[in-house]
Amino acid sequence: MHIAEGYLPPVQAAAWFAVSAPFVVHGSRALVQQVRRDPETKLLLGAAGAFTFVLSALKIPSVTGSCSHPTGTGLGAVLFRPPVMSVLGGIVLLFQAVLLAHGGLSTLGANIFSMAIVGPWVAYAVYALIRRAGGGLDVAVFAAAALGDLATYCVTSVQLALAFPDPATGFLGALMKFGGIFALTQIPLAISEGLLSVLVVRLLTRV
Amino acid sequence: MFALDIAAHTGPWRSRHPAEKAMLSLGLLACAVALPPWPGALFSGAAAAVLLVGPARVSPAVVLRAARVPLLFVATSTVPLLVTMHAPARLTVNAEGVVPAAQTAGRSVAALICLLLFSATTPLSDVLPRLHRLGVPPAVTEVAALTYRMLFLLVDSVRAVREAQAARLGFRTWRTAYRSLAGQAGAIFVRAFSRARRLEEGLALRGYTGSLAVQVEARRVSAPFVAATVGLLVLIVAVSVVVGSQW
Amino acid sequence: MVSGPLLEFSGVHFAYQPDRPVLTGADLRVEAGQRLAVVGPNGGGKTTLFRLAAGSLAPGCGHVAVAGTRVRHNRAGLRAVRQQVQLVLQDPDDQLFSASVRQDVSFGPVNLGLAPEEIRRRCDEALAALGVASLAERPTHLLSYGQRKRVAIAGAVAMRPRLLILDEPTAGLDPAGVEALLQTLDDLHAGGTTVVLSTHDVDLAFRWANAVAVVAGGGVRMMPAAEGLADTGLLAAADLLPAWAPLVHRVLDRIPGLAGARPGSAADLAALLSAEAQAGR
Amino acid sequence: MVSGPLLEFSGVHFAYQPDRPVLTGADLRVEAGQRLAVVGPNGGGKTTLFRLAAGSLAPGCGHVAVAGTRVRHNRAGLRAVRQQVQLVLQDPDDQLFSASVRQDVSFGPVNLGLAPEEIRRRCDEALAALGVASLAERPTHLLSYGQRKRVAIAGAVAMRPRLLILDEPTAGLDPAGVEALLQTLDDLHAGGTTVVLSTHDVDLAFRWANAVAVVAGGGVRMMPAAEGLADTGLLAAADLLPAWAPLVHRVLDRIPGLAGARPGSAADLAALLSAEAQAGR
Repeated sequence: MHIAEGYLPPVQAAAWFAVSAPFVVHGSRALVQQVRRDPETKLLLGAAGAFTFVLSALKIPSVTGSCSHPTGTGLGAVLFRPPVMSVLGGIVLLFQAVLLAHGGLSTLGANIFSMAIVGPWVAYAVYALIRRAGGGLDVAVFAAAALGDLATYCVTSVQLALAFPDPATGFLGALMKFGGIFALTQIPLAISEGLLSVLVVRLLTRV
Repeated sequence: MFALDIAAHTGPWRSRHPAEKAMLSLGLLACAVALPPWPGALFSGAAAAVLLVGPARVSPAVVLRAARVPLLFVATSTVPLLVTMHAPARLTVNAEGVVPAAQTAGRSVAALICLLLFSATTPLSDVLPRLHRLGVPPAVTEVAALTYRMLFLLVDSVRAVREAQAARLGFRTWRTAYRSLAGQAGAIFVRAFSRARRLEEGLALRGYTGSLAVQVEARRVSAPFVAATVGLLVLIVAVSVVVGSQW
Repeated sequence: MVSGPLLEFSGVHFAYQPDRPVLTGADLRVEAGQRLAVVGPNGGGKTTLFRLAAGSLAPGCGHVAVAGTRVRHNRAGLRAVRQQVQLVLQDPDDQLFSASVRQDVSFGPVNLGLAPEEIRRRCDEALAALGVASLAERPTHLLSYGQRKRVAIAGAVAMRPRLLILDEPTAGLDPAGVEALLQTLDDLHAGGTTVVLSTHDVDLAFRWANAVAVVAGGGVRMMPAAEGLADTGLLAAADLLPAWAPLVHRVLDRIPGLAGARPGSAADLAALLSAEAQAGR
Repeated sequence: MVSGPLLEFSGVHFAYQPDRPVLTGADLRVEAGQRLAVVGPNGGGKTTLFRLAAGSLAPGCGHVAVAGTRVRHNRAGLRAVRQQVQLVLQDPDDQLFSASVRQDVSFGPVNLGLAPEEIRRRCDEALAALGVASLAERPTHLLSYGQRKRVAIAGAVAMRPRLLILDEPTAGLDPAGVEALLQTLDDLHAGGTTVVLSTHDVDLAFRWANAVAVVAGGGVRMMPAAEGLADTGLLAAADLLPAWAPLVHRVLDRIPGLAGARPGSAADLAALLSAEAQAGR
């Protein structure tokens, strides 16, 4: 779930832009350099962006009968690396806000931080660690995608808890409330996304 | 395909300069978020709603359908504001939370309508090639524009693949559904990159050497529209301050 | 066995967008054993008709019945339809999503929950029927367009449908590829499968089909192929060009010694003329 | 102006994989003002020939010359080629990269470094020539296949090429779309553009082209269209079916009153027969 338009108080919305900006600027610089070195990658990056958008729009069947969507950030980070994902993820989130009203422009900074920065970096770190420790590709991809997905929703919960602390127990109480809704319920979906990512990578490595 | 995109491309404001529409809708959005929710968000949201179904002639059905998912988020994430957590597993209803919860939900709904005013009147294909004037590197706007073009091709493909899988009973059980989903993701991955490769040749034939610069049709910014926008925004701010202070 | 037509449309209306209906009261009857060619202009509703027949779309009004049973758009109903009717889309890439040819063809049988030996048998049979058994272990994306088209059809054939519907199966194939594919469809037809295909090539329809359905202006008009494709006015009304063959037959009938000859293709006509020249010598 | 043919291949060899050559010594001469149809089986090398002509590929041996100048595969050389030769690929989505029709068509002229007014003029002209001026402000993804095809051609025409090459331009179009496109190509040709296209439809080639190139078995054989497409043996050797029209002409010549009639399409033949029936009454 993306934080909806206007849901965060203005100061916090602005603060999340400030937090995300360095990552996106760094990613943009990396992208500009990459494109300058090798102009062909421009089309490949466009394809990667479109792939990420469509991936995050696939319908995963969920326990409740309704459908849910993968974040796609874990798989994207493994395939395209986190700095590029911060830009591509930003573009995808902008498109989701404008084309589908999922997320929003005032909350774009916050959503970029959870889905295009923390998610990909966690996924990539998990993937790199497991691979370096000698873990198999399947295990690494599964853990990366599942934990990347989960990390994204933990960050969303933190963002909401910071914005709306509990009257009695403050930030921690609010974190448990929001975490209960957004992170805990996400566990089966995170596992789904992990499994799906493994199947996709298997398919791609065989091709 | 995307109802908001189609509305933006076919609506009566299609030929307006995107900066005008951005100024109006994002100005209202800023008012909705930054002014005190009562009465600032109410006024901004109401103004956006009137503009949306009035002069911009966007069908209410399109608006409501687009609003479903974000409203679901607003509904679920407002529940925690209505309860107090004293200790883990000890929750009580928080009567004092009703007003802030209503304010947050109200602000969000108002802002959502402002966003829809932008989305349903302003095609991204008009916005992206002009973003470099705001300091976005051309490489980034060009990648974004390619993403925009290709995602429609991929959405079409994934729908066709899904239909073909359904025809061969690909969603009969959980197991088969996962296999089918992975097939969709794999198919669009292969497609996305083969498209990119073929597009590169297609563009090379037309002289592509690294820049995707195109001629962006000149559009005049309408002075009356801008004046009316400024007037509306000033009015909303002024009325909000006056009414807000008297409340 | 169920009596009645294999596929029946009664007064089917359909619109993707409410203000732009594609079909407005379409009727269609496909009998078991038929070879039906569907012709009509682009955007006229041929693909929509097929997607309705395969259960991918639900009609707005009217109804679609398969083997005498009205199609219900729930899980069980669609499952029943899909075991009888298989639709092969125009672009083979929309139907190939597995790494290898064999895996792709096995997709349907695996979903049916069949035993491994039965899956293997059906795959082998389908691959052989389409003449692509030698490609079984190849990755799908390394195949030529014509090969991908055959593998996509094999995937549908492996479901053992009673009715096989192909959307523009000959598009993009060269003449030799078209002939080979028609031969394959003839074999499937001889094996008991009812075959429906759409095409822009009225001459192909004329020599292959025994019935023709003209889809245009929101409706469907069914006729015996020889009659419908010789009706220049009807075809013109549907924005189609006339077929050569029936016109040529009229011309031939005025030449003593050639009267009554019925060449279906230009190749047949060439053969006829050269045989005559040979004989005349 | 430069003398000599507009496009010339001399002994061109080309292979994507060393062990599977596609062209082995291909010769071709396209004169300014020609209407050349290229026919041949799939995988026979038609597209490869076109990509060599447009400079996308460099020949292994032999050489390609455009307007008397041998093509050099460096930046300046390719730039020179692309101002003279434009290739339109079969799938329009391989050439349309922008969501806006007008922006997409402007891409080539912008790359030529023209002044803004000149770019605008060329875009307007190209959009008008292809009959898609009314679509200029529409997004690419809301266009039909036929419309995208026209926009892709407009993008090439905006480069004002002397030689316009189209790979299977009529594939996927319905008969009415094919007729409209041929009319457009006639207009471009009348405006001074030399047009080359590939097709599987030998009857289309017969009535549209004045020269035909048969690409098969690694070589190219050029001939006047009327002669090449009436040569059943030559076509059969290249795995092609014969054309109806030349055979029908032979048949008509044996009927008093119809002898000498030269219908190019089945529609012409139908008109001829009905005019005769009218006259006979």
